[in-house]
Amino acid sequence: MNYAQLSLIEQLILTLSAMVLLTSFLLLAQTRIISLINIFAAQGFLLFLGTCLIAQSSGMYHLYISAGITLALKVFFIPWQLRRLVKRLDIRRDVENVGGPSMIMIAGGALVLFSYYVALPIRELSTLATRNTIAISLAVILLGMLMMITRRKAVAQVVGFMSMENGLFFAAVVSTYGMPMVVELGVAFDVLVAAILFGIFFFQIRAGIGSLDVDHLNRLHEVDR
Amino acid sequence: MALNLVYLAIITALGSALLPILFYRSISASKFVAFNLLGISGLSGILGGGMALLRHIDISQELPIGLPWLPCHLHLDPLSGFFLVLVSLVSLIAAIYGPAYVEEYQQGPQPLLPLTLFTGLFVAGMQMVMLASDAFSFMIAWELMSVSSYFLVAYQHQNETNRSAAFIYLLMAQVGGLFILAAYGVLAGFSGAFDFTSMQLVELSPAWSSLAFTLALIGFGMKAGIVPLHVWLPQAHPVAPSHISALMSGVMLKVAIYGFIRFVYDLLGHVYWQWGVVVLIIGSLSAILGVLYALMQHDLKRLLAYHSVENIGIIYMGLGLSMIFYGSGYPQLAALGLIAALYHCLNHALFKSLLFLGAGAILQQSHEHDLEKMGGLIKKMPVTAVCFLVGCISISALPPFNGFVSEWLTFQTALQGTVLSNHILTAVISISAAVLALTGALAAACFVKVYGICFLGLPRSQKAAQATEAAYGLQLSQILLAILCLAFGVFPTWTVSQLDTIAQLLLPAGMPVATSHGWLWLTPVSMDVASYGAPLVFFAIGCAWLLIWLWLHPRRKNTTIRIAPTWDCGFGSLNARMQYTASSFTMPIRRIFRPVWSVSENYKKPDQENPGGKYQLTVDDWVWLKIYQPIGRLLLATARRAALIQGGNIRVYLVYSFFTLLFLLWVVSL
Amino acid sequence: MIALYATLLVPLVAACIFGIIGHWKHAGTLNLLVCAVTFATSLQLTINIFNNGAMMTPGKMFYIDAFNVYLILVNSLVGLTTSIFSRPYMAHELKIGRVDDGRMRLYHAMFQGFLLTMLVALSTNNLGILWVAVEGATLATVLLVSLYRTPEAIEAGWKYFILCGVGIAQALFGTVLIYFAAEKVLPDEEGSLLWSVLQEHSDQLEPTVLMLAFVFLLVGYGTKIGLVPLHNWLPDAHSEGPTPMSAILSGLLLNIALYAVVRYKMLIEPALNNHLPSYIMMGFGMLSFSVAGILLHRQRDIKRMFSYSSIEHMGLMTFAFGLGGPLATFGALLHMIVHSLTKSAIFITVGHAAHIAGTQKISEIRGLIKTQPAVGWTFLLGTVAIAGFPPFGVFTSEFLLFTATIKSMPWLVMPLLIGLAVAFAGLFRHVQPMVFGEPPEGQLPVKANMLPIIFHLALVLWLGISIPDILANWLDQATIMVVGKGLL
Amino acid sequence: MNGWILALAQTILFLFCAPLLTGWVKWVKCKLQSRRGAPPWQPYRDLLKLFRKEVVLSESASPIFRVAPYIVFSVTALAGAVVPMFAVGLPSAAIADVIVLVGFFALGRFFLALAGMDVGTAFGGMGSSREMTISSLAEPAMLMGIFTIAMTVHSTNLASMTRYLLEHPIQLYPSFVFAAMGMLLVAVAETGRIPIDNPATHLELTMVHEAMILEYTGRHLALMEWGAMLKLMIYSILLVNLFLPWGIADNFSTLPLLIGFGSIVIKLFLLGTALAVMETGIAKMRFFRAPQYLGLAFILCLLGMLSHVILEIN
Repeated sequence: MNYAQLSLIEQLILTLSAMVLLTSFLLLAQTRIISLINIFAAQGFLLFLGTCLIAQSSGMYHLYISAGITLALKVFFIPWQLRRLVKRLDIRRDVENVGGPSMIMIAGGALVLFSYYVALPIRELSTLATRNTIAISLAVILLGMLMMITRRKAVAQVVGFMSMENGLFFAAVVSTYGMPMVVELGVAFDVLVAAILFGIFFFQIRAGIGSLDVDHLNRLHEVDR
Repeated sequence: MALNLVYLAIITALGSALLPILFYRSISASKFVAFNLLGISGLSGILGGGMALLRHIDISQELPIGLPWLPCHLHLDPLSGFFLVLVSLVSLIAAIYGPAYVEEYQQGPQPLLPLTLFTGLFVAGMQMVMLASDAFSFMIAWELMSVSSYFLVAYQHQNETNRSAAFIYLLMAQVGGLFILAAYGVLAGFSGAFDFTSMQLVELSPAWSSLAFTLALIGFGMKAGIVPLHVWLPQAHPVAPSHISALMSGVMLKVAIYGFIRFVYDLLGHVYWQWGVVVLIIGSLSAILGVLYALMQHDLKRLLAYHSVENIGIIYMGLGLSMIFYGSGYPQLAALGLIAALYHCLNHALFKSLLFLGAGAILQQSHEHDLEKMGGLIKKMPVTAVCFLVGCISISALPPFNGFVSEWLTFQTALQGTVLSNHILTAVISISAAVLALTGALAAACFVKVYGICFLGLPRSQKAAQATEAAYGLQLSQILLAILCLAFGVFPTWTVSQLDTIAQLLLPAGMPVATSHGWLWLTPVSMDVASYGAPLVFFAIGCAWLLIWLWLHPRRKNTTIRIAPTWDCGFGSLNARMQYTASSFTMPIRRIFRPVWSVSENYKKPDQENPGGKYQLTVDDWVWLKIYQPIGRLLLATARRAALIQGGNIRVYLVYSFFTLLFLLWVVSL
Repeated sequence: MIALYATLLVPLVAACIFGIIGHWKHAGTLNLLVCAVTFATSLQLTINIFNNGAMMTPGKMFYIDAFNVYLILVNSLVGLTTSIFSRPYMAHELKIGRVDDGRMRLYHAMFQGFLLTMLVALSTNNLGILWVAVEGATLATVLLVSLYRTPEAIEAGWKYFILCGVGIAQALFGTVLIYFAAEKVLPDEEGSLLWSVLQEHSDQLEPTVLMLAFVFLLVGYGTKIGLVPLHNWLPDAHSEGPTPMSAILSGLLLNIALYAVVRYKMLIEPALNNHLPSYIMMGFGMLSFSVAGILLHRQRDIKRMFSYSSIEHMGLMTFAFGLGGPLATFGALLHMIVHSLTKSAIFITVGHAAHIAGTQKISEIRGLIKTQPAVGWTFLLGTVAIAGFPPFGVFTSEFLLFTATIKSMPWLVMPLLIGLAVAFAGLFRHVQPMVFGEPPEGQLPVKANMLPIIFHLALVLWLGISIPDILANWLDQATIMVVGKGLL
Repeated sequence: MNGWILALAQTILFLFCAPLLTGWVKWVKCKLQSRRGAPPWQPYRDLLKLFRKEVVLSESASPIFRVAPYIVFSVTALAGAVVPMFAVGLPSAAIADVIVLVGFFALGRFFLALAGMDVGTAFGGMGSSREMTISSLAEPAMLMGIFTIAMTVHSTNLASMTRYLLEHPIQLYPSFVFAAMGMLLVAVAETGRIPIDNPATHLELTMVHEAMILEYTGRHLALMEWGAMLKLMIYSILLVNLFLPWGIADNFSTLPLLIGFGSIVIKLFLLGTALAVMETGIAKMRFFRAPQYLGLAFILCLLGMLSHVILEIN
């Protein structure tokens, strides 16, 4: 089952998943907030394309609906809302110098390798064409978490969280051609509410602490400082 | 019939706890209900326990409460009957003592209700421990006793010492309870079930039974107050109200002894002599250190608490000797040791309660805790003085009174050590007997100090000078206990024969010969090995005294008695400050046994505000300084280090979650 | 059937209504009435289950069996008692100006929303919906945690949101893997996420994938349970949120997360030959139990302290479920009930204590018994109960757990005992000075309704002395379901 | 029945010979220090004089002060009745064994110390404190000595102990030698003789026993003095009969009784002379050297017990 025998569409799906992994790496390295949001929107769009292709190749038409939801949520609504917040909080200008970018890149690479190692048993089991991409989706989730750990700005952490959600959606689509409809709707609804709440929190944090730097949120502790 | 009486005792004790809540409006009504019900509970407990002991009743019953597959087993046999008599006797006396004594608390900051509530629960808890015969209900009764006595210790929680004492007490009670639970767990692990009957049948390997024994020793020892685990006792007992400290010191420690005996002799079945050596050594240590620390105390009730540690040490020595003999195949001598230990439990319950009730009367009248400020109370409180004197003589183990008989029996058991094949053991036993003698003598010295400083000489403070005799309730209870102390000292034979039935219950053979020569003699091994005619001794002293008094009487008419001021060698009238104080009385012993305590004396040169110079002596407990405080510091240090994980930075928290996930994934995919 | 639908619909409708009239003067009483109705319907539901056994709704969406029926009852009972407490409490908060009308609306709406999501999580049969409900519960409480808008509250809310969000995301991936493994075996599309269907085919599922899924699920829901390496959000969320919310959070939400993990363990355990999931759960349990016990000594805030006590008890329960065997499972199920009842009662008294003293700092709360004996004594008795002293039910379940550990893992007994002692010392070290002693002058008693607390402690005392037969065979049926063989 | 009469006779004889022994010791000491000294029966005269003198009581004296002399004297007299003086099988001997005897002394000492503290003067307190300290150090040595002997004779009843030694052939037990030396030192300390306490002095710093009875006058003082003399007599008889029991009568016929009486008189006189020689030879030790002295006594008794365990039990 080497790559050559795959049909053109499957090859396209695999390249698209590789592109999604690339966007995760770009998110890791990007320092400017606005371009961060744009890359996130790009990732959402790539996901939308992938899901449509999978729906077309597997004939599971309910996937088109979830692709539509992803397009609406992850490409239009959330990035628009983030850009609006960035404008109102006027943090367009500030740049976040991420500590040791090269170290983070190496860690990202190691994570991809690790997720491939972990996803090996699943790969043998799966009969679907897209079984190799399960490791990719797990990698996107772990990279999302890594981004949340390394970023100091609250907005960047939210973007990391959202990219993790993207990874999860991608994993569901890739491994089992999407979850049952009811679950899909529930997940989408939760992500939507989470995005709205993030917006509310940005204003509360700004009002409460005066900056969106996450490291300033360390009043609650038990260490003798 | 006996079991119904005991049920009546427990129900009335619970009633005395809960009913006063209905009349919390009027203090006198609630007091009346609480103490009378407590008295009834004591009375029915004595009758029930006594009937079980005298008629060798051995009945058990199951109540439907408790876990679905482990109903609450209850079992009454002579051993629990004996200890039930102890518990109920002292609670009856406390019920008589209570009403007059608590008047002092009615004006105090704390309401009276918690006191009566938790006293009732405390007595009920102790009585239930006696009946419980499965691990679950035993633990419920045991902890009910611990928690209710915690609230009693913390009754006057407005002063700081009470609070810290109560906390340490509850902490050690909890740890002790956990050890006991572990001990029962080991037995249950092998026998599969939690009731005592099935625990008795199980055969344990030496290693497992030794583990169970050590856990039980630590668990029950922590509650009894043997040396390394005694730290809570001198802090908790002095701060409780006096009739409660009498209950706690006199009886609660005995409940721990009952638990230990029940576990070792009844449940463990085979007893190894090595255990006996450990118990003997711990007992001797507790005895000698208990009395040495008691000598150095100024606070009257704290001194009595340390003496409880000493007497528990003596009881453990008796048990240790009995276990050594049982382990090396001499059941009769083991029975003698067990009888000595049980008899000392009874005696200690009596004279320790008497002393605590006496101390309570002194505190109530003179509002003084510190010995250094008392003096000359015998002229103001004659009845309390006489009863306290009886208590002092009995605790110092002097002949006509009950303390001597049990200590004499322990000596006789130790003396039979020569019969053992292992001679090192004989040497160890005789050294422990020497330690017991030293303990007895030091106890006598300590109580001469207490009685001399407290009752005799000139009053050292204004309050002591204005003290008046205690109320009738207080006097009556003390007189009752004093008479009992004398009775059990002068007629020991009947009690020893009853205790012998318990020994025969627990051991293959009893020691009937001890009381075979009629009620006059006490002959442990045989007539010519050792014999003690207690009634004859008492009678002889009485008639010798009478003879001398009669012989001198005719001369009395022509020789007058002149009362004159004490001869002051011409310097000027003597005052109270010239007398020996408690710390000066024990100064020689402090210098001789110096390394035993951590003593810090500082003396300030005389200056204008205290012309006589200032001398300040603090004696504290090595065990507390060197074992318990380091544990506390270690715990806080680990807590400080552990708190580093809650550093406040959200990214660090995310790292924790991330690495946990990665680690588990790695583990799973191995 | 109707009872179940009623139990779910009433909070839903109430949540929407409160969104509009939440700030109304009698909103508190209405909230109480709604909770009372929910309690009544859940009681009716339990009676139905008691009469005619497990119940499956026609669309196979909801499934009530012996395992979750008594949890639903406890959930609505604690909801009711907390709403009784929350009426005077929030009225006092409104009076001293810490909340305004808008926030009151939010508070009442989210209160009902929180109860709704928990009831759905308990009763649903679809594992996806279970995830959605737990995520919904998190979202409902996030705004509640930051209700007071103080910097600390906002920080606590943010941390709670991010950490639980990440955790729950991992749980979603676990659910996806379960769904992936199920699709291999089950032909039809719809049934492969239904718990009941999966349970019948659990032995045919692929073990390696299940193990991976269990890891993600355990880390995911473990964050919600508050197991130690993942627990950091819990103390902050408890100490900053309003007390009724922290009472429900620590009383019920932690249980629901554990309920979810146990549901998955029931699926995965038969398929696997090795006992790796049990060992991992026992490891997590023991770690949380000991670290939380030690951290109790460090606390300066009264609600933080009791949140650590919750972590410790949840660790104990996870350890018990990990240990497996009928005795430990029976003990753990009983512990779930008793812990919820005692902990919510304690948080209610803590709320009143904080109002009496005007602060949550342990060092500044003094002389509670003198100021208001009712609050002081119930607070002390609650702490005695949670510390595991016998007359109360917590001791019974700890006793069962203890006997189970002796039978299967005797060498674990010592750390368990030492942990209990250290935790007890840490708890009592702080509680005793607060309760006893002279109150600072000018400390006035506060209007408090003692009914809920006394009712809870009485229940726990009754469970401590003797477990009623109905509950005993419910727990026994649940144990049979979880472990395979029962106790009675 | 004649056993009880004999026991009564022994007690009365015991009471009235005790002052003679003390008088004899004082007389020998005067002769050694080349002083004329009072005749040996001088104590009788002192006691008679005191019985007739007026009793002066301090204001702060409590009933304990007046009761103590009677208790001390009657307890010591009872101890005398129990100790076998010249005959072994007396029925009164069974009332108490050696440990009870030590208990009697402790009871006497308890009341003596209380009486000392009763009047509230500095000397009384000092005397009681020192007396109790010395006695508490002496008692373990005493018990260890008794234990050593009891291990060989398998009994603590004085009668059966002496009877055992009489029946068995004369043997040199090393444990007995050590026990004898230890018990000797203890006896000196208990009865308040020279190295520990000076019976003749009223110097504040050195007196122990005298300090306690400083406030007594008249018949109370007489009883106290007599009690002290009795105690010296009992200890000497104990030492003599436990370690050199030969000559003591074991049945109640007249000839053995006479031999017993004669042998005990000779032994006591020899012991009294030895005590007097020892007292003139040694000066009184500083009080805080008493613990070493009694420590030595305890070590000796301990060696006795160990030698018994190691050497004598085969």
